[in-house]
Amino acid sequence: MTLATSLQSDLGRARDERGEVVSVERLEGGIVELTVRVPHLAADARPGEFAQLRCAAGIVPLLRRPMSVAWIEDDCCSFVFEVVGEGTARLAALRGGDRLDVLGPLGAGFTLPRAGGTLLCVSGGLGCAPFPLLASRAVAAGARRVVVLSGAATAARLYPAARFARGAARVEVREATDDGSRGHYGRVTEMVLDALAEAPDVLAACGPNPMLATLAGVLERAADPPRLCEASLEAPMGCGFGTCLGCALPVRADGAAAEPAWALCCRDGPVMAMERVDWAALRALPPASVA
Amino acid sequence: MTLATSLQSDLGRARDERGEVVSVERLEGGIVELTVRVPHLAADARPGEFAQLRCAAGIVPLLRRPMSVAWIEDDCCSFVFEVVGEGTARLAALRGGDRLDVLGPLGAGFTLPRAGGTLLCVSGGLGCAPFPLLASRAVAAGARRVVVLSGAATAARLYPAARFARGAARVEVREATDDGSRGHYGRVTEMVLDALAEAPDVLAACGPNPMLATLAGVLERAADPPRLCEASLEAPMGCGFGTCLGCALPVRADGAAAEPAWALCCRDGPVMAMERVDWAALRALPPASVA
Amino acid sequence: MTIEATDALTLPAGAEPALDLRVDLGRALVLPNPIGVASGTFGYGFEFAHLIDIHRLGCIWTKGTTLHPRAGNAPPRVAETAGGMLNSIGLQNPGVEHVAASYAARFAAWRVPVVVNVAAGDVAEYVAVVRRLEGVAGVAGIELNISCPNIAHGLDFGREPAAAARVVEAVRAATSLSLTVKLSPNVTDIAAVAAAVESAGADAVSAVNTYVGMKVHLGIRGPVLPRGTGGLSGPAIKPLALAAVAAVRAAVRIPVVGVGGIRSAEDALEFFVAGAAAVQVGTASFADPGAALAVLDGVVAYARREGLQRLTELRWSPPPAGD
Amino acid sequence: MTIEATDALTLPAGAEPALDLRVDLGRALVLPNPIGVASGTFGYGFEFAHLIDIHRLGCIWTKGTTLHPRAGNAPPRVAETAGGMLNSIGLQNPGVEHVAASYAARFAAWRVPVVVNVAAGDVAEYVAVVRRLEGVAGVAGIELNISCPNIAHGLDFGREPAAAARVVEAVRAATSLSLTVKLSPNVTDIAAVAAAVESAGADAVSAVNTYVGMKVHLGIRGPVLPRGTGGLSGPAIKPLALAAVAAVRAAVRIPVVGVGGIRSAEDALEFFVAGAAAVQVGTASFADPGAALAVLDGVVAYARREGLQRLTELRWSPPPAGD
Ligand SMILES: Cc1cc2nc3c(=O)[nH]c(=O)nc-3n(C[C@H](O)[C@H](O)[C@H](O)COP(=O)(O)OP(=O)(O)OC[C@H]3O[C@@H](n4cnc5c(N)ncnc54)[C@H](O)[C@@H]3O)c2cc1C
Ligand SMILES: Cc1cc2nc3c(=O)[nH]c(=O)nc-3n(C[C@H](O)[C@H](O)[C@H](O)COP(=O)(O)OP(=O)(O)OC[C@H]3O[C@@H](n4cnc5c(N)ncnc54)[C@H](O)[C@@H]3O)c2cc1C
Ligand SMILES: Cc1cc2nc3c(=O)[nH]c(=O)nc-3n(C[C@H](O)[C@H](O)[C@H](O)COP(=O)(O)O)c2cc1C
Ligand SMILES: Cc1cc2nc3c(=O)[nH]c(=O)nc-3n(C[C@H](O)[C@H](O)[C@H](O)COP(=O)(O)O)c2cc1C
Ligand code: FES
Ligand code: FES
Repeated sequence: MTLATSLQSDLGRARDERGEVVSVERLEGGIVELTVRVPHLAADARPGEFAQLRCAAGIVPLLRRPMSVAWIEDDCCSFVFEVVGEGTARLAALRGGDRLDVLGPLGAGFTLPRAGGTLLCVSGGLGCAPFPLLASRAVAAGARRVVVLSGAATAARLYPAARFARGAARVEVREATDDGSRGHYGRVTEMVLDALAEAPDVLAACGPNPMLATLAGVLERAADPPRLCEASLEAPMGCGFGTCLGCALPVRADGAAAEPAWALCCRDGPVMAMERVDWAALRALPPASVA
Repeated sequence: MTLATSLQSDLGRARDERGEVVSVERLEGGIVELTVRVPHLAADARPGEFAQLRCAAGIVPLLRRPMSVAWIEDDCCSFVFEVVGEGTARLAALRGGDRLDVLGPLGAGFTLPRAGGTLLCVSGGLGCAPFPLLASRAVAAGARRVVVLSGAATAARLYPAARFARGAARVEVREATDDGSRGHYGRVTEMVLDALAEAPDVLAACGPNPMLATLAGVLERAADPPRLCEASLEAPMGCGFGTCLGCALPVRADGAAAEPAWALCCRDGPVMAMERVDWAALRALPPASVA
Repeated sequence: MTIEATDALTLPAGAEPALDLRVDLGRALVLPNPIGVASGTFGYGFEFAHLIDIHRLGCIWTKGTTLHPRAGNAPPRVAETAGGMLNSIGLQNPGVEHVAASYAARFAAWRVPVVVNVAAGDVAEYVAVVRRLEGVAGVAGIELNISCPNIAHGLDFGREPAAAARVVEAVRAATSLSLTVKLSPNVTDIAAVAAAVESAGADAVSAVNTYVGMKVHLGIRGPVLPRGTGGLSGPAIKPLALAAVAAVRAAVRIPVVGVGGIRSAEDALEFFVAGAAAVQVGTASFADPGAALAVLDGVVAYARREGLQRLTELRWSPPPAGD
Repeated sequence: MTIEATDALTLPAGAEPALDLRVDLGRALVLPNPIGVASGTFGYGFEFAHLIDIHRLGCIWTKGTTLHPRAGNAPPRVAETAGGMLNSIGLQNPGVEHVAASYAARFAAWRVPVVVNVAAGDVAEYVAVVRRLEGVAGVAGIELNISCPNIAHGLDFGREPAAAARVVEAVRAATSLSLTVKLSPNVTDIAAVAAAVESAGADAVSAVNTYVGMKVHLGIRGPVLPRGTGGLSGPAIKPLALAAVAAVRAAVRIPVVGVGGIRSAEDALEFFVAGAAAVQVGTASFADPGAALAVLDGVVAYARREGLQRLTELRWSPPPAGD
């Protein structure tokens, strides 16, 4: 049995900040980009880390909602999401000047490629969220090339390619849609093998857990996978900072332990080495595992 | 024992209407006047009747909030209130164009004076709400004179005198404040005896239950009280239309019954003949009886 | 009393197998559809008859009715809480004589079954009320309230399986009508009470009545409700009611009527998953008089979309117990 | 362990009589103030130590701690409901050995008392855990969790007065520390359980643990939580917890620690009115890590405004029972 409880949380950097909403942009396909003035988070957040957003002062919703930091500019952070329930509906209804409590940065983020290295990002749906920041930081850290594979159900729901790069050079976006309305006709994971042929040093993935599980299968079958493959995972969260123990995800047990092993998405993740995740167990979880 | 349960409710006129907010006016002293396009209610409501306003689609607040119909103009009704809790806060936050579910008209309203008669209105605080409509309808029905005694804690919280008359002739407003900042220095009920000297035919009162109980005492001691004295009472409401039996108010038992007798505020009231109310029992209720 | 499913709810012949919404509550009481309204939240139907089309409802469960008229408790009687409300009405009602002699004839003219909810302080009183309702046209069945928290001794029968069985046996012997027993959730083991009343002859159980709760008023440094506590209803209790329905469902074979916090079709469908055969919409009707009809429409639309023939297909089968 | 009220909470000499916030939980455990944090919602304090000034808290009640480490239940483990949340953590914890050998030394360095919440499957295990904590510096007291709904047999002891008394007697004999027993609200008569554990030697009781609840997922036509049910906490249960505290208060003389849905100073004050001697802030800390401190500040401000010397002055005395 592996116990996720440890004392090594990096909460030293987290702070609960009262932010000020700067803008709420509505993109095509229902995607929303919310920009908030949060100097502390803007100064401290790294790609793949997330924040807990308090969608309402009242009791609906009761808990905060986790959102990846999608972009940082000056003292503002942006979050990218779509309305799927009460919490995201409230976030989308915010207006410039409104206050928003933002707790972060939280969790473990992505590893940047070495200078001169290459990064392959695999994005499914709203899994796009962490990649603008990751791409720009990777380029800033000297990455030779960043390729983003971006998939969605249909063209309208693709995150706009230009928003991945946001002006950074050396960022290339390749698209896929389930209905073939733009780019590759099929799942984004089907484009991975080709991209691996370009021998990226680091692979970073984000999307629904089932998509990530599929990706893990592709990587297992790949002849020469990247030396580092990381994925940002999701779990329903009570607190977001390692206390409620609510966000368990199945990980491979050390050794031959018969008991299940769990990691905490909010502390050991959300970004985890893909080899650490027990993908079979993750697949077996009900879809409700993210409700 | 008197049972309030009867089949004689006048719900035939009530309808649940999806209104459209026309304006939300903020007066001095925190008073809010909310105007909603509700053709059915505007056509049917009589002075002293109320409507149940659905302050939110969600669960906070869970129940509707009762508001007297304060004014009718064309197909719009106005409500006058101040923010005392979640429900009124939500109503005050509405904006022109918002939708608002309005169920009404509900309850029993005020009796109009005969043509040529005179009406004395006694208003305490937000008890002003039903009087603009009552005054105008009384004048329209041929009342010779309408006197409004209007009291509040301090000048800023007095309902503006001009809003009682709204242009109608023959409406006179006399004010009182607890702190003497305007008009009579003291309670509005202290002005009643003088006004009774003018021999009004009908007295109509609205205000906090304790103020009404005080008024009842004044009237008992009066030499020659008006032939008809009515008051609009308050009780916390579950439904507003006579079903939940939640809005009981103590009334005088018929005969010598030892058991308590209750009337339903939403059906037998909110406007009741003052002689029917058991004022001693009403006074004995905790202030929480309106929470 | 049998009421056929209305045409609107049956697919044209030749199309897919029709959706059958009927719910058999025993002794010839068949509800035309599974969406009804909860006792105490719909009176005897007369007020709502002005506001909505009551004939589309699956059932009206009336206000708790006692042997003698009751004036009810001192106010305040209701208080709002987070996502819920407390009530302490104290069973204000005109008494069974008035219901049988005057109201029932009006029920008989309606196309919706009316089940009279019956409350009492002791076994003899329960029996007397039920006897008076026997053979009265317009009374489609009995719901035995052994669980009202707002009168003295109101909870006693519902709190203990043996006591519950005793009253149900006596009532069973006194009525030929369909008999549903309304369970109290304020117990250690609601499934045990359900099993006991099933053995005692109940045709169905309904779960749940309200939860004992308190609201405190800081100004008076005491409870808002004069009796201290009241019964909590509304969305706040929905998760508790769902757990209770699932537990009861696993313990009995008779139909379970689910109630607690339902305000949308989705809520109702969740109760069907948990094992309910029918549901009652309660507190939600106060804020939205049309709530039960909206629930019905939503449930039918869902069932059509999913190609269901009976709503029981939604039912979840719990895996065998274990750690 | 005695901790003095901080200066900030005491009026200057010569002013009105000082406000005394201390709460005596027996056996020399005196909380500096009555606002603490609930078991399972604050871990062992280490995460929150980064986020807030934990030294201002009245008490930290730790996560439920068992004899052996536990990995916890399969996910999902949490689900939101109307004004509440369900959890089914399954007592994930590192085991008492790790707590005693490693965490306790860190507790000892804090200026806030840390009471270890203890859970077990049988009496021997309870005794073994408590024994291991005896005499360990940094452990200020024991809170006995006889009411966890999320493990097999987790509720058994809390559901029956005699069973509860049995485990408390055994634990009492094994510890000299202040012993608080955390009561389950999922019972017919919580006051009877409270009275039984008082007789068995408890120094205090805390009420309440979570309510058994279920959330249904329509997509999978089954419960969201793999075990079917979980424990409901949050504002939705506040009225139920207040009623439970008032009932327990009337049945015992030992202090009652109130818990359930507290998110504001007003909520906490309501529990003092209902009879609590201290309170725990639980779920609210998830959405607002500073919730407990804000509650403390608000309670102190209120007490000052009202000229209280002790919060027990707020306590409501129920009138003698009757109809
Ligand atoms: C670490 C982390 C980072 C995240 N970053 C982002 C992001 O940058 N952009 C973004 O759009 N979303 C992100 N999510 C998911 C996001 O938190 C959920 O979509 C959000 O909590 C839903 O809240 P709601 O109240 O709107 O919906 P709810 O009412 O809570 O749920 C509505 C439906 O949404 C789905 N849902 C609920 N929670 C989740 C979840 N955690 N993941 C996926 N689906 C869910 C369920 O199917 C549910 O039925 C992140 C999640 C985690 C754990
Ligand atoms: C028939 C009727 C007609 C009414 N008409 C008007 C009107 O025209 N204008 C107006 O301002 N108010 C009116 N009221 C009172 C109004 O309904 C309440 O102020 C409102 O329900 C408070 O809702 P809330 O959610 O804002 O406050 P809540 O959160 O419910 O309560 C906040 C505080 O307000 C007080 N309060 C709550 N309910 C009432 C109540 N029914 N009466 C008095 N105080 C209360 C309590 O002290 C409580 O602590 C009327 C009440 C009734 C019964
Ligand atoms: C105001 C009110 C009065 C009630 N009266 C009764 C009653 O007389 N008999 C009864 O069995 N249940 C009564 N109930 C309980 C409801 O029938 C129902 O079981 C409970 O409210 C839970 O459902 P809900 O959350 O949908 O309201 C009453 C509930 C309310 C809110
Ligand atoms: C995620 C979570 C974990 C909990 N774990 C424990 C526990 O280990 N031991 C315990 O006695 N209570 C536990 N509880 C119950 C709380 O201590 C508290 O009794 C309950 O949540 C009600 O308070 P609240 O509404 O303020 O959260 C837990 C509650 C939650 C939400
Ligand atoms: S969300 Fe609470 S521990 Fe991860
Ligand atoms: S408010 Fe429901 S009966 Fe009057």
